[in-house]
Amino acid sequence: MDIELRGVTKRFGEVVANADVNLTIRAGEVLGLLGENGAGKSTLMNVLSGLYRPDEGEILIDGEPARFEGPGDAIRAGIGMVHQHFMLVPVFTVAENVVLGVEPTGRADFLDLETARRQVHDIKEKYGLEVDPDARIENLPVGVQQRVEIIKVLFRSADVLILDEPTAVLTPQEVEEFFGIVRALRDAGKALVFITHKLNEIREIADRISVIRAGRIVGEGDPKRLDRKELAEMMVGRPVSFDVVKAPYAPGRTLLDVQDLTILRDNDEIAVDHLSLSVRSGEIVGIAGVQGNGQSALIEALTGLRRAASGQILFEDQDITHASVRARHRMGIAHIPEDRQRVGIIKNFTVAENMVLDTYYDERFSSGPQINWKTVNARAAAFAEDFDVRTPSVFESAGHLSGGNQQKLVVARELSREITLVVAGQPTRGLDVGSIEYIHKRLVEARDTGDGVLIISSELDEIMALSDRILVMFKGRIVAEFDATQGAVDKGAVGLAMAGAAA
Amino acid sequence: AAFTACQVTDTGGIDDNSFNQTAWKGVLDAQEQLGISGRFLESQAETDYEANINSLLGGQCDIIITVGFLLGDATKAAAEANPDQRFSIVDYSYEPVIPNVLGQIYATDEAAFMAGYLAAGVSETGILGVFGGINIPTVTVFMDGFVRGAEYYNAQHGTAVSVLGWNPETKEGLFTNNFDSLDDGRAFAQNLYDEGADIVLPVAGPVGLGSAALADELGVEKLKIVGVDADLYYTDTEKQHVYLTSITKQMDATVMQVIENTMNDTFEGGNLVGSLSNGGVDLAPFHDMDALVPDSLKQELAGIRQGIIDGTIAVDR
Amino acid sequence: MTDRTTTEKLARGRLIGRSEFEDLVLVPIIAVAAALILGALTMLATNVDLATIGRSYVALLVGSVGSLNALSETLTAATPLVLAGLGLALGFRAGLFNIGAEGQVLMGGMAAVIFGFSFAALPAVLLLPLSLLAGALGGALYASVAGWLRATTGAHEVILTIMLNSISYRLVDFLLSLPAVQKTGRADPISKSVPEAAELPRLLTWIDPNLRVHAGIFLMLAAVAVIFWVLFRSKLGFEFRASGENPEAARFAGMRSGVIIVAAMAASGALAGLAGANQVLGVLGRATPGFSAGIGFTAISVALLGRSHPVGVLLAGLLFGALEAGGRQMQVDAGVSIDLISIIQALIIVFIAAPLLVRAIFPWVFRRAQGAKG
Amino acid sequence: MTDRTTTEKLARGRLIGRSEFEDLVLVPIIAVAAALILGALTMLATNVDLATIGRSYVALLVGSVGSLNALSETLTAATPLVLAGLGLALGFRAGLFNIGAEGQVLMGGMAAVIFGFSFAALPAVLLLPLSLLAGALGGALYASVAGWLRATTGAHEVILTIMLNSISYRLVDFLLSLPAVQKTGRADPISKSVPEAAELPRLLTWIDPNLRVHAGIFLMLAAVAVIFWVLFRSKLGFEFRASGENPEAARFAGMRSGVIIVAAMAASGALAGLAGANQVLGVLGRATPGFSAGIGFTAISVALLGRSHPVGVLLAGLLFGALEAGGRQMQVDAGVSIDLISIIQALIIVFIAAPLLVRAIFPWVFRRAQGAKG
Ligand SMILES: Nc1ncnc2c1ncn2[C@@H]1O[C@H](COP(=O)(O)OP(=O)(O)OP(=O)(O)O)[C@@H](O)[C@H]1O
Ligand SMILES: Nc1ncnc2c1ncn2[C@@H]1O[C@H](COP(=O)(O)OP(=O)(O)OP(=O)(O)O)[C@@H](O)[C@H]1O
Ligand SMILES: [Mg+2]
Ligand SMILES: [Mg+2]
Repeated sequence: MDIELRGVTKRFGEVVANADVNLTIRAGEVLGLLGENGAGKSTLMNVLSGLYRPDEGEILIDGEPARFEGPGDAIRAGIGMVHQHFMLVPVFTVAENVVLGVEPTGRADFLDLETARRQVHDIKEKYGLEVDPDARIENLPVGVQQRVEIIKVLFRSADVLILDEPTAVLTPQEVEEFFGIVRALRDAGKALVFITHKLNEIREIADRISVIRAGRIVGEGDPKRLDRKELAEMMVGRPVSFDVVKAPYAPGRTLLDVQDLTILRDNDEIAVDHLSLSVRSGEIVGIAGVQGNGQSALIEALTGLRRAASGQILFEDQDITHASVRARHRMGIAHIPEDRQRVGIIKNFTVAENMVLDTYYDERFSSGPQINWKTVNARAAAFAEDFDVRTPSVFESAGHLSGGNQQKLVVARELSREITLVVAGQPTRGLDVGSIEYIHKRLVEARDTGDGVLIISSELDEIMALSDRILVMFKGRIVAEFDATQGAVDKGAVGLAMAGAAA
Repeated sequence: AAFTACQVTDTGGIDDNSFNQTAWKGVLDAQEQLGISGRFLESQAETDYEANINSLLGGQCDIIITVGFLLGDATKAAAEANPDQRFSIVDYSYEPVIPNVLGQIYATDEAAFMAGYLAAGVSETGILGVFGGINIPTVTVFMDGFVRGAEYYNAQHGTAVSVLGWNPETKEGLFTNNFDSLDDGRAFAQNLYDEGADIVLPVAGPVGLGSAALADELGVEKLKIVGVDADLYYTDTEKQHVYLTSITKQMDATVMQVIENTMNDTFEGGNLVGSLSNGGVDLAPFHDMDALVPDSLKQELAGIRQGIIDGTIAVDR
Repeated sequence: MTDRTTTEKLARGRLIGRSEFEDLVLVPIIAVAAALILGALTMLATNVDLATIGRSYVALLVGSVGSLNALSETLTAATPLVLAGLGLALGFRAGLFNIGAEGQVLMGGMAAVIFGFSFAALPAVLLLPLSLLAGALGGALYASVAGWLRATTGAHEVILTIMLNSISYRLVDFLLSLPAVQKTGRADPISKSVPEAAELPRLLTWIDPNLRVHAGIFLMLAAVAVIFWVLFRSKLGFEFRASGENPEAARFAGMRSGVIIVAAMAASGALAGLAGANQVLGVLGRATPGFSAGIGFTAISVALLGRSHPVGVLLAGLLFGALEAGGRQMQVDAGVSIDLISIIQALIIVFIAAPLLVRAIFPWVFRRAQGAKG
Repeated sequence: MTDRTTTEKLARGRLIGRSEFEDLVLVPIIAVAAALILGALTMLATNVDLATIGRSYVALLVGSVGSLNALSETLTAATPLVLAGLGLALGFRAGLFNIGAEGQVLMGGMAAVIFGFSFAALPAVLLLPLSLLAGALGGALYASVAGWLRATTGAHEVILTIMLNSISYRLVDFLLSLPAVQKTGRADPISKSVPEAAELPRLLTWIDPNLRVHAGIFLMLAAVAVIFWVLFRSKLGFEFRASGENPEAARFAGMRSGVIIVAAMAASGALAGLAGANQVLGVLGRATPGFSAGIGFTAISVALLGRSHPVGVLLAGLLFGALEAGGRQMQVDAGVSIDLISIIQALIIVFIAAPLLVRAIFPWVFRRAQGAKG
């Protein structure tokens, strides 16, 4: 099935998200869609999937104009989409989410969940996507939720698959497996659109690319013939450096000292098992690990969001094991949460409000019981500009920002506080290369000026590029430690440790 | 065990300042004077009536007294299902008679007729007002009598006193559609006052207290109230000066009568009618406003009372 | 997580089992006990003597479950609450806060009554089911108005249903004053009676003519089963729950939120309408302005207390019914004022609604809580 | 956007756009018109003649804003609705569905009355403010019970506040029968009157002694301003709104949900309590069982119709007040039945609550919608 978008324009108030876009998507081909954060990729795909109605232009399916009144019409027309922000029902199981909207039914509207589970199981087996069909979404780490989203489109056996940053939180291993799936689908004659900010991935998987900037298509090409630098420049419109430049390693006093920490999950399972680690001033510590090995629980405990079952957390020699979230913020611990949409921002709040979500009480922004909105707005605007958060104004709802810009908003907020320690979960999830460059620069800057940084990321490249020390977490324990200050660490060795080889 | 009288109230509750309370006073009087014991059950919704009567069945009550028109159907059903249980219902009667139910009814229009005559004689604007709670016979009978009394005054004196708020022919008029909103009582009286009425008869239980509050604010020279059920000069002591008189239903007396009959085994199904002649209904004294009522009018009223008792004056035209 | 050991699994299984037992059995029992103790203290504080307190609690028990008549009254009071509560639970599951059950009860009851006496000539096997159906339809149509406005205009369903409630009171007054509906010879708002063939037959009059329990209890049980099936076994219920939990995800999955909202409101209203029909066909035999008696509002508590689960709603409805029947007996036997009784009833419900309160007050009864959020 | 937006541009405030003008002005006007037309059709259908319909609408207008007395009545009716509505709006913003305003109105009113006559000896400049404060505290404390239970036990606030409502009715009955509270010489539940010094003074009695409007309107206006400040300018309000919109994100930002829930409920209850105090100190001068008169429930609609915005609540409250005052006049002048009036009032509110309905019915009045979601 071939799809043609002709002259598609989509406006949100004064923002023109897509301007006169022409695009063809062909069967048996993977089209890579590239563009910086806020360029209009998701909007364009949402038009194609029936969620938005274009203000101008039309969609042709095999030459025939199509009109979608809602996502249901697009689904029926054979178009499936993995959304950048997961569209899952948290209290439902994996199987229930997968069949959402296309439930197998028996007689008299009877919902056949048995069949659903079997089908999910088959897909999981066939494509090697490890997930428990009976697990509830709300208990799953984002990486697994990502897998569920992928299974969802596979289940629908669409002819056109739109994949909006499907690999943002997958580990390299998982990405490899996933590419296998994508190739198989392409070879089976499906049309695929693949959106990602990871240029290596584009070059590996895409047959053709289109680059979108500020809502317009600004270029097309063959990814195999372009290198990373050229791609990046097409996207961002300027040269991008991929190298992280750090000052020499000169660690100072111990900032964070975790001793023998045990943490339980909500269901009383052990998430972190007698774990000890430390972060010193002037160093970046990276924690590598496959999702589900307790990293999220560790971050939550460090930032006061989850109680420690036993053990101690010391920060600047003070016991903060039982300190409140606010107290830790005040002491200078910044937290970049891994799930920005759910916990990092409030979608119906403005950019300015989100920019001070955990600092509004600070004297910088308030006097007595009152918040000084003038100051807040001015500072928020400055932060937004600093971190290149693309928004029409700071009064825009945060929910209207593009995914990457939401992430930059959270990072801007956390890094512009008075901080001594940064705890970051997936800090560059969904960011374009230009923004990653900038965020990395800021994290390194923090390190160079004597702060401590603890990074948890599924992006092994990121961990390798930034960290001075790399810890590998497996089943709630630190199973290996690598010193990255003395030349490059062996990526293979880290990967093996992540898979539990050292345990 | 002692003789037990049980009472089921309607949704107004036992302390409604109105007929539930007056009827319960009859039981209390009997408790004091005849040494019986009494129990009551308050209804909170219409669906409680049958259930409440039900829970008093089973022999513990020598007589079950239900209060009000609204319990009519439930009382009938229970009485027919339990022919050995004696019932009495206040303010209601059955046609045909049920052998184990004694209905207590009141010829309120007799006293209301006198009140209408009185009000027509006292009014300075020549306009009277009346409004009711719900359009049911026990309410409208007051309004009928009041209007007819005023008309009788016009016939006797050649005046043209009019009554706003009720037309006895078409059975249409002003109703608050509730028996508990003091605000409505105030608002309805205000509206009637705005239309020129200087004496208002609210037939809606406690709703009338709102009208009394308005009369108090406006001043009794501008607006006077006629009370119903009990002599409100005594029960609404705070605003007692606004009442020209009250049309009283002596339900405590008839309830006590019924209990006595039952104890003496002279209980018989049928009706017990309270009228001017047996004191079951009456016109209360004028109290503070006694001076406003000319002696001639007092004499005419005495004559009318006699006429009604004799049957020479027909209150229903 | 790659694999989980068998022992871990077993341990988890047992723990969950224990805590469910606690939630479903232990907590309610202790909640009732705690509420009764607090109620006794309240009574003591208002100078009720100990003997009377004892007598009143005996009456509460006896009046709710202590005799055939008590059970009959409990069931009679519970039936409409469960029916309307199921409707609200269905709405809650679909993310709709239907506050309009009261109006839907009224409309359903009116429809059932009017159908009942208008088609009195129909054979009995048809008249009763069709009258019930009329009741369900009446409630469903009335509720769909709110659903439709919510779906098409985005107006908040709470305000819509509140307004529809106040319209319904007036509509009932108006309908009851129409010559075709009003009981002949009456000037006050009261409908004609339905013929016996349209009444839900009383079940136990052969034992004692005063036993009011009627065939509505079968309706109630059937409704519990059907709603369970709809919610947890049917595709429609799946869609309700999905759009209740995450409307965006449901929409993206191609479900049509408008249709779902209207359908959920209609189903919710149908059950409230059935509750109304149950009252007029099973208890009153006719309609008067107040026949809904606050059922639609009490049902909100019933649905929430039952955690929007059909079986929970059934149990909560039975509890409310028992409290109503037992409260009446308390008033008769011990002469406790209706005020105090209502307070004790409300306390019992608060305690049951707040299981953690019970756990906090009596921690030694329960296993230690672990690993809670910080 | 190709080039970088400058900081100033980012921080530039928004202008009130055309669509906001439409929402705030055009839609309500057309909604009222549409409701009146529908109301007229309803009246026609029930055999009201055209002249009467005309007369009744004139009466509605005259009775609500057509004279000094009408304005006075409108304001008197609106004041408690706005106060309680602000409380509910505050709760809604914090994600709490406080259905218990009615009980909080009662508790606030009782506290104000009891304080008023108990400390009658205080100088007037102290007595009135302190009585009002007592009212606010009464409401706040009563609401905090629900807040505290919600925060510590996770029980649903809707069920808690419903139960606290029913407890409050009984508590009022009970308090009103205490010798220290009950009016001397009375057997029925009615409180002593408050001394004149504790009453909210009437403002216009020098023009006409019947004008009931009293100093409560300043209370109302002050409350609108204060709540606006709290919600949109203060730290506390920021916390309320954050945890209302996304409790999880609020927790991640270091806000303490338990404290916020209790504080929001208390603030919400304080306003409802003020509404109660306003009634007893400004209108009634004493307390009787029904003095809350459903204000707490109507305030739910007021808050929702005002979209939980202080100014919106003020406007919605004035609308409700005007409908109440005008409806009374309609009944007198045109003899339209109270049933029809209530239906017309409800229709007006439904139309205003459903702006898209208005837009859909009268599309040509509005500029074409752009960029709507598919
Ligand atoms: N619902 C909306 N309302 C207003 N503006 C919107 C809305 N959705 C998107 N936008 C704006 O449209 C533009 C394009 O956003 P879009 O989400 O398509 O970007 P994107 O290319 O997917 O970026 P990213 O890589 O960060 O996901 C942005 O400027 C965004 O602020
Ligand atoms: N593929 C999977 N299928 C089913 N359940 C899984 C899967 N992976 C993890 N889980 C479950 O998800 C729950 C939460 O795990 P999670 O990984 O979020 O823990 P964590 O401590 O937060 O670690 P992480 O940072 O790696 O996410 C656990 O109960 C785990 O068993
Ligand atoms: Mg995007
Ligand atoms: Mg996780």
